[in-house]
Amino acid sequence: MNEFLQIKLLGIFSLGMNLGWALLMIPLLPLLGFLSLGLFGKKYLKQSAGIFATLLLAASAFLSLHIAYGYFFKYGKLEGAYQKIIPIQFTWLQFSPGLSIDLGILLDPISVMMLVVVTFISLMVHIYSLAYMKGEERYPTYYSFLGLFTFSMLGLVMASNIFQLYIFWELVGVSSFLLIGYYYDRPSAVAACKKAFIITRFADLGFLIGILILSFYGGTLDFNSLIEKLTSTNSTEFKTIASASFVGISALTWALVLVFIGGAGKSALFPLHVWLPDAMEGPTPVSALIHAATMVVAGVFLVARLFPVFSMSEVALKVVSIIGIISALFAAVIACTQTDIKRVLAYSTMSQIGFMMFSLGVSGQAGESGLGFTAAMFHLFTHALFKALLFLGAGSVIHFIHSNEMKDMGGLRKYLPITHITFLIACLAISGMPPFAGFFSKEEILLAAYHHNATIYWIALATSGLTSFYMFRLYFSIFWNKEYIAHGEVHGEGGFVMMMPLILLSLGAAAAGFIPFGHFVTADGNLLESAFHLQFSIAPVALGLLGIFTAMWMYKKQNNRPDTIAHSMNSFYKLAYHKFYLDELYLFVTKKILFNLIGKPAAWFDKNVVNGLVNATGNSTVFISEKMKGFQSGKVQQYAIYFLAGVIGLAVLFIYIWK
Amino acid sequence: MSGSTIIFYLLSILTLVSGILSVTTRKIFRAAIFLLFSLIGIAGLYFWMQYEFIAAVQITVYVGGITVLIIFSIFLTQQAGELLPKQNKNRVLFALLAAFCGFALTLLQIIQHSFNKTLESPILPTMENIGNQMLGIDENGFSLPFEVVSILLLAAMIGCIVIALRSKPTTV
Amino acid sequence: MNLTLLILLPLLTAVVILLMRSSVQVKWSALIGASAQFILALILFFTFRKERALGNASQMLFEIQYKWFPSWHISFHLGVDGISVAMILLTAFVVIAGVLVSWNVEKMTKEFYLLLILLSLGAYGFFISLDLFILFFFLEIAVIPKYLLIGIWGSGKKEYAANKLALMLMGGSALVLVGLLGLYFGGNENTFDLLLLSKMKIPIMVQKICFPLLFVGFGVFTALFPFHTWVPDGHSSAPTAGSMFLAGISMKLGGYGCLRVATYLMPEGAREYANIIIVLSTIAILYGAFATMMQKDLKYINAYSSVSHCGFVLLGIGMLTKTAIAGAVMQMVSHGLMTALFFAVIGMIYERTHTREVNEMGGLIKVMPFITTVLFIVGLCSLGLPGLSGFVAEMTVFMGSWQNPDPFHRVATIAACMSIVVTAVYILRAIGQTAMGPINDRYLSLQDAKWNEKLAAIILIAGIIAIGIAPFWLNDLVTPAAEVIMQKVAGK
Amino acid sequence: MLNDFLLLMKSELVLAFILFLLLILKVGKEIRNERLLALIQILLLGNFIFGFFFIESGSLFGGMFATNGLIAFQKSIIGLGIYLISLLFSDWLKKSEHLPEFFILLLSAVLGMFFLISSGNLLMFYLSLELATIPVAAMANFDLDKKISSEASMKMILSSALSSGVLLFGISLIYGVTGTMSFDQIAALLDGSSLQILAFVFLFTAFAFKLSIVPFHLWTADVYEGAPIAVTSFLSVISKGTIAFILLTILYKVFAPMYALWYNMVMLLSVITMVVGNLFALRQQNIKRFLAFSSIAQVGFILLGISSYSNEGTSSVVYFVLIYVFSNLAAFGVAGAISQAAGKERIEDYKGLYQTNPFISWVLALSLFSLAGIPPTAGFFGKLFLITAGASKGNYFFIAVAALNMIISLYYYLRIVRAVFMDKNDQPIAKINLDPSTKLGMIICTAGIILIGLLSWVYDYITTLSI
Amino acid sequence: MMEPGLNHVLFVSTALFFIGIFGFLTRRNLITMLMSIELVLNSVNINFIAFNKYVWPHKLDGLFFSIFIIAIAAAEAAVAIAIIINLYRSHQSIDVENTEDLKF
Repeated sequence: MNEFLQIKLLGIFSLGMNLGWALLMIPLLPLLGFLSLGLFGKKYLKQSAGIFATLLLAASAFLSLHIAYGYFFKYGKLEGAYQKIIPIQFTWLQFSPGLSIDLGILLDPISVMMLVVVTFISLMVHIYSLAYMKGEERYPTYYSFLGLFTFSMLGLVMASNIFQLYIFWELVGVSSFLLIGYYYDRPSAVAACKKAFIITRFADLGFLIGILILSFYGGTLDFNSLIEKLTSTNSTEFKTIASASFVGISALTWALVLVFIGGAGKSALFPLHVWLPDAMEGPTPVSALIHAATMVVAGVFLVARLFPVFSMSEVALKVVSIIGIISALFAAVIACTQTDIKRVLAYSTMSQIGFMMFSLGVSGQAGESGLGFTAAMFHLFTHALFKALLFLGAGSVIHFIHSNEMKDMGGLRKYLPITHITFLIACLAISGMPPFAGFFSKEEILLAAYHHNATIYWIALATSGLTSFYMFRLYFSIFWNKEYIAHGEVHGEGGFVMMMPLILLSLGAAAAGFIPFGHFVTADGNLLESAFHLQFSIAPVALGLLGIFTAMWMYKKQNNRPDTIAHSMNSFYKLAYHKFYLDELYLFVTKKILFNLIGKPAAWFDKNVVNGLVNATGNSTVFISEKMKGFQSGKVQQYAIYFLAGVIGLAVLFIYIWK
Repeated sequence: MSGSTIIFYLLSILTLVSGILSVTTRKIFRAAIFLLFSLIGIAGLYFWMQYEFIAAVQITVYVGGITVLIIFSIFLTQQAGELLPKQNKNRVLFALLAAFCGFALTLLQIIQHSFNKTLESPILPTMENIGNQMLGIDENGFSLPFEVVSILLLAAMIGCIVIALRSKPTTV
Repeated sequence: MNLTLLILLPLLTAVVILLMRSSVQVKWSALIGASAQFILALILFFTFRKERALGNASQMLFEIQYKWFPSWHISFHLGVDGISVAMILLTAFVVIAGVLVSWNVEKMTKEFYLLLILLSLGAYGFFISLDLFILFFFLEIAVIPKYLLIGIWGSGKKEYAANKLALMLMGGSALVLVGLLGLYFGGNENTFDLLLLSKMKIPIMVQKICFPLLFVGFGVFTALFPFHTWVPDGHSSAPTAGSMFLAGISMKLGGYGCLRVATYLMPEGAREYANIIIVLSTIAILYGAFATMMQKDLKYINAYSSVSHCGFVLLGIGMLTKTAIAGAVMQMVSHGLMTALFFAVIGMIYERTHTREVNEMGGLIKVMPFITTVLFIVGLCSLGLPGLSGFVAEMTVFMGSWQNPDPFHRVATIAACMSIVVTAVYILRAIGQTAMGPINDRYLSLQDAKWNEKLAAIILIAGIIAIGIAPFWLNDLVTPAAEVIMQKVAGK
Repeated sequence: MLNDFLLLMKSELVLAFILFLLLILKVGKEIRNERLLALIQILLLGNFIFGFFFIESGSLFGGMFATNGLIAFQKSIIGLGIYLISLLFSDWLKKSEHLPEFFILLLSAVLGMFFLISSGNLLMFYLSLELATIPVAAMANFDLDKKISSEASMKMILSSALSSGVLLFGISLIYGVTGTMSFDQIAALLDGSSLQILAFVFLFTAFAFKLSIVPFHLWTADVYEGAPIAVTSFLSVISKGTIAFILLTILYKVFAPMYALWYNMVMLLSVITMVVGNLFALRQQNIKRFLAFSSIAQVGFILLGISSYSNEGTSSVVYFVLIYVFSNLAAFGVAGAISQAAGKERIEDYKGLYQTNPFISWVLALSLFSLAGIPPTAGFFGKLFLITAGASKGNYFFIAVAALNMIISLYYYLRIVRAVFMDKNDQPIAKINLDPSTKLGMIICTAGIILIGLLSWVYDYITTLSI
Repeated sequence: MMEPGLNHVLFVSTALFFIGIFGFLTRRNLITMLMSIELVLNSVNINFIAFNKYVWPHKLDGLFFSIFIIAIAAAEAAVAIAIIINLYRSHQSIDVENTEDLKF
């Protein structure tokens, strides 16, 4: 306790000094970027901020690749199963013996995978932004925020302690807030960033209470021991948490559901998703990084991280899967009607995360039944690639056209050839077309769902059809449809700097599916050989193609088919177009209930009742004193009468009454 | 009923009745005269109790001094023959109440209390005894109070002179 | 380390200020004095750590005892434990920042700084005294400077606010006084000595009477619901440094008193009334937060949020677990730094825009990036962002509160947790309307922070971040002391 | 015997010497007021300093006169008080037509007070009480041109005559019951019969009247307002202090057997006095009247201390009076200086005073803080010790009332502070040129206000005396 | 009728005392108020003499007390009359109801 820093360098030496430092550098380099740019960027690094940050991140990305390579191929495995390694950990805040927030690094397949994803996507976004954000007034600020975000996200994925995860979870939230509100002078951006923060904050409340419950019963905040204690059915901790119940539901379920609420908030799952579309107010590369590839999957990551515990509670898993599938379908429907391209992408993100979630929900813990877990992680991985690509592509389009609205676009394939190709690859990938990455991951998800729950499977199937429809609706609307009429001078596609990330990501989106994911990431760390059934893929692929062709039919050429169709299902279309009025509902809740029914009365009560009482005390004292002044009448004889009354009164009192 | 009893009652009645009249009459001179009678009655009581010295002092100081002072001041401040202003009813009522309650209470306590008479031999209030003690400084001497009173009288005199012999006319 | 230095130094500073002629001299001597305090506090902190590391396990370190009114069994008894050291550090931070922030007070500069230094004197004395009499003495010393600061240099309905503050605080200390007398006569020996009293078995009846008196009395200082109404008016009318001292130091006197005097000396009483405390503080937390939501004046926002945040302090104390109490202390430190910074920023903004209405501002990032950055940091700290002190403190309180397994405590904890959402709402609202959004043309020519303001902000931010990033030092400081208190409460 | 006489009565003798010196000077050649005042100031300072030498205890005149260390200290306090009065109000005194007479009356009153606290006998008690009252009543009329001055004087002499009538009746009853006047003997002979209670009530009432305990206080404010400010301060500080001292003796020594009775009475009256005094002070506009009511409230606190019936009670009361001398005289000194220079006595006239007169503003503020009992001023210690002494009997309800009264009192004290420091005024009272001796007086008061509390040996000294 | 003793005398003195008080309370003229005070003081004197005579004849304390009271009464009356005369000069009246400038 007397040491300032109590670093337990567990195993650092056994793994070689380099690993520990490398690991530490991965998050610290972006942090360094954040600090140096935040403090001195304005003065000293006005021009070179981007390069500086990018270089830092490149180093970080390289290190994480190095770590990933080492973990997966060199030292991660022990007796055929990937181990959870904690090379660094120190006590950050000791609550009581055994209960402490430790900061540390936990290496296991999912965290290593996330390391790679986060650093890679972030690097891409950094590079892309070099061109995209050039000339912005707050260029260094932008990069410093990116650095902060990357740092927090890395901290989140490497967390070894549930509270550490919570800490970085919040940091991620705030950096997202900062980045969404980057264009601070736009009221809509300000509103969006506040909304995003508050809604995720609300969800975090659940997460926090969940942590409290878990920590109370588990007696620890450390992931490994928590999982260990709460998964062995004969440990006392498990017995108490499973037997303790509130409103008929066990404490374990409560805790997990609450934790899941936190995840749902950050991952924009129904009904906490309303912040995500608005979050598109941020710069587009930010959307690619945060609201597509990394932060929004934090919820998925959280559930995956605690998956062994989740698997102890069927109810909790059920909740996860139901919310997941609802979100998937719900978002897909809305996505078909939106006209802002970034919003479409946002809803598609939500839908895809729904996929991952229900995939986790239908998963089991060990062996074959753990397919859902692997699939979710796989989809997370591939989704990060192609969704980032989509957003960056959209960014390229927006960069060109200075608008987000579909109606301003059309026929851009000639002007933006590289963007066009890469965007198409991404669309195919997300639609699950073989052999692109999305195909493999989505196939696995559907398979897992199929084995587990038919309803979910069918809804998922339909949703994947819808996915390809709206994605290609987007694609055709941007690149085909009407001819683009340039106003004034037309500048071409962004330069090489902007295109390179697109190309790199499209390569990934095209090829990542062939990674044997089950070899690396599984629920129990053991190898999972996913059986691949060709006949199973027929239905989804066919549905996907159907979606593509429908979209082509409707949007390839400018025509009135979309309008007619929209007209024909008028009310439903309207409902979907208005995002099922959820925003309005939230607005109602906050404005009418929170502000008018609680806030206002509280303020009124304070001003009038509490304060009024205090003032009344003072005033009544003055009042009494005013009323009493008659005693001091100025008449000596009156005084004398009081005097005598006093004498007689005292005498009577003490002779007869108060003896 | 002995003569001394009769004398006592007569003196008491004189004292009390003229006392009452002194505080109720609306003619200020009469009030002063009644006060005089009452004081004389009290002096009579002292005689009756055989405290001749104090009776003499009473007559000298009160009857001869204070009353005269009062009458002079009445001359200075009062137009002759003017009736004293009436007091308001409430005040009279409350005063009567207070005085009566006080009287009843005090008298009750006095009557209920049995005074234990001392058993030591009495010292007679003769001139000799009084004179010795007045200037004595031992256990039963009263020279210190005597000095104090003299300072008080001196101070009172100076005070009276300063206040009463004001030269300038009133402004405020 | 001689603790009397902590009292003598401000005294010396005050004398020097009195002797100075020009306002520049006054300012510099105040600054030098405040810096000396700051250094002294740091020295105290490090020597304290060193002593502890060397294994000095006595409850109070650096004890000294001078005779003072021996016939009343009063002694000038000083000593510190971890909690006191934490509070002293807080005071030193706030004092130096307050002195810096008020650099351009031109009206009666000498008096202004004199009062500031006197206030700090009261606070230091309060935190280091181990005798309840001198504790009370220093508690009251701190009241009148506040009154004058608000009344003379304040704004708005300052006289009303100053009066209200002085009277309510005096009311609180009157209750404290009665409670202290109860302790004095209630134990088996007439003494005001804290350590002696703590070893005594104070009769249950006395505890039952004196605990609420003391707790409410000190609670008034800490904005215990419903005795918090001085907070909004007082804070909003006070000059910048006044608000900083008021919220940063003065409100902590109450929390410290609740803990050190009420709870520590009367554990049975504390257990008896714990539930009431919890209910009241939970109400304060939520109610303060909701009331903040409706405020439009920046100072009112911070004032009401202080009600809410100080609720955590009392909640932590009421929860009666070691962690919760440690959390309460951390929350005191954290809130002290944070709210002082917040008021400093509000002062800076007000000085430039001449308004505190959030509706009239907007887009200030553009012209004053430094100030708005500080505003962001302080806002985020207030809503409990990890990496800043607020998070650490609140989480410790929650963790500690949660250790009580019964539904009552659970519900209270959850209700208190809910405030983090409401806090986010009002903080973001305030920040959004002030710093973000389109800028008003008339603000375009405003200047960013000057050196003194920057320095003040940086000092406070350093404190906030030091706790936020590395809470273990504070925890190491506070927890053993909290454990001592808890052992007494638990009846060991 | 003569030695004893000289040593034991030395304070009285010195005072009498000064008194006669003044008389002779008055009779002799006309001396300019300034010179005379300077002489008087020096003499009074000498008197005060001399009070600390040759302190012995013993009794004279068959127990009529008794003295000891504590009594000597009490006399020193009084001596200090009159010295301060002679300094603080020198402006007014210099302009007075009757300066020597004023001091003759003042000193004879002080002599009365000395005898009063030294009295060991009801007769001496009564006589010196009158000696301490009648000259003051005459002094109250010393603003001869003012209507209110004579009104005040009239009210004072008539009310005090009535109260001494009641007192005398009480004394006569006690004499009738016990057959003795001597304090020592009375105590042994009291048994608490109802006639004794009645007698005690009569007797106590006189104290209540002089100390202005509610409901016997009504004369106080009128007299204070009307009398010249020097007399007011004398009445409010020195006269009250003296009565408190002798009350201690009477209650603790003479009526010790009836402790249970007078404890209740004192407590009850203490609370009523505090509350009523505070409530009236709340709405006063005239500073003298305001201070009158505030002093009534202070008396409530003194009663609280007295009620403890212990050495702590004695020492805390004496200590409080000492502090009260400094605090209240400082306040009166400022009020007097302003009244003399600007002719203003209303609180609202004090607005903005700080801008023009920072020194006296601080003196006033400090004295008010001390009266309100705010640390680090001495008043804090004084009040706190009184309350602590009062609490020693465990009557917390009364203590709580007392503590809450401190808040009300703070409110009205702050009202003046607020007027002086905060309120704006277009025409504040112009810069006042203080007489050097006035300034000296204020500095002494300020020093006393700050130091008496912090230097704990003052209190310890009193404690050692009061055993 | 009984043989008069202590209680009889005390009755007289008490009655006189309260007669004086009554006068003090009801008389509006300042001089008559002063006269009432004299009655009060005299009643006390009777008390002292009576107690001295009937209960404690072994010393002359009561007697001396009365003597001093008489002296004081004289001094008091003198000062009071001086004050009253001064008041009369400034107020042109010695009606107590006219002297109430100082109040509240």
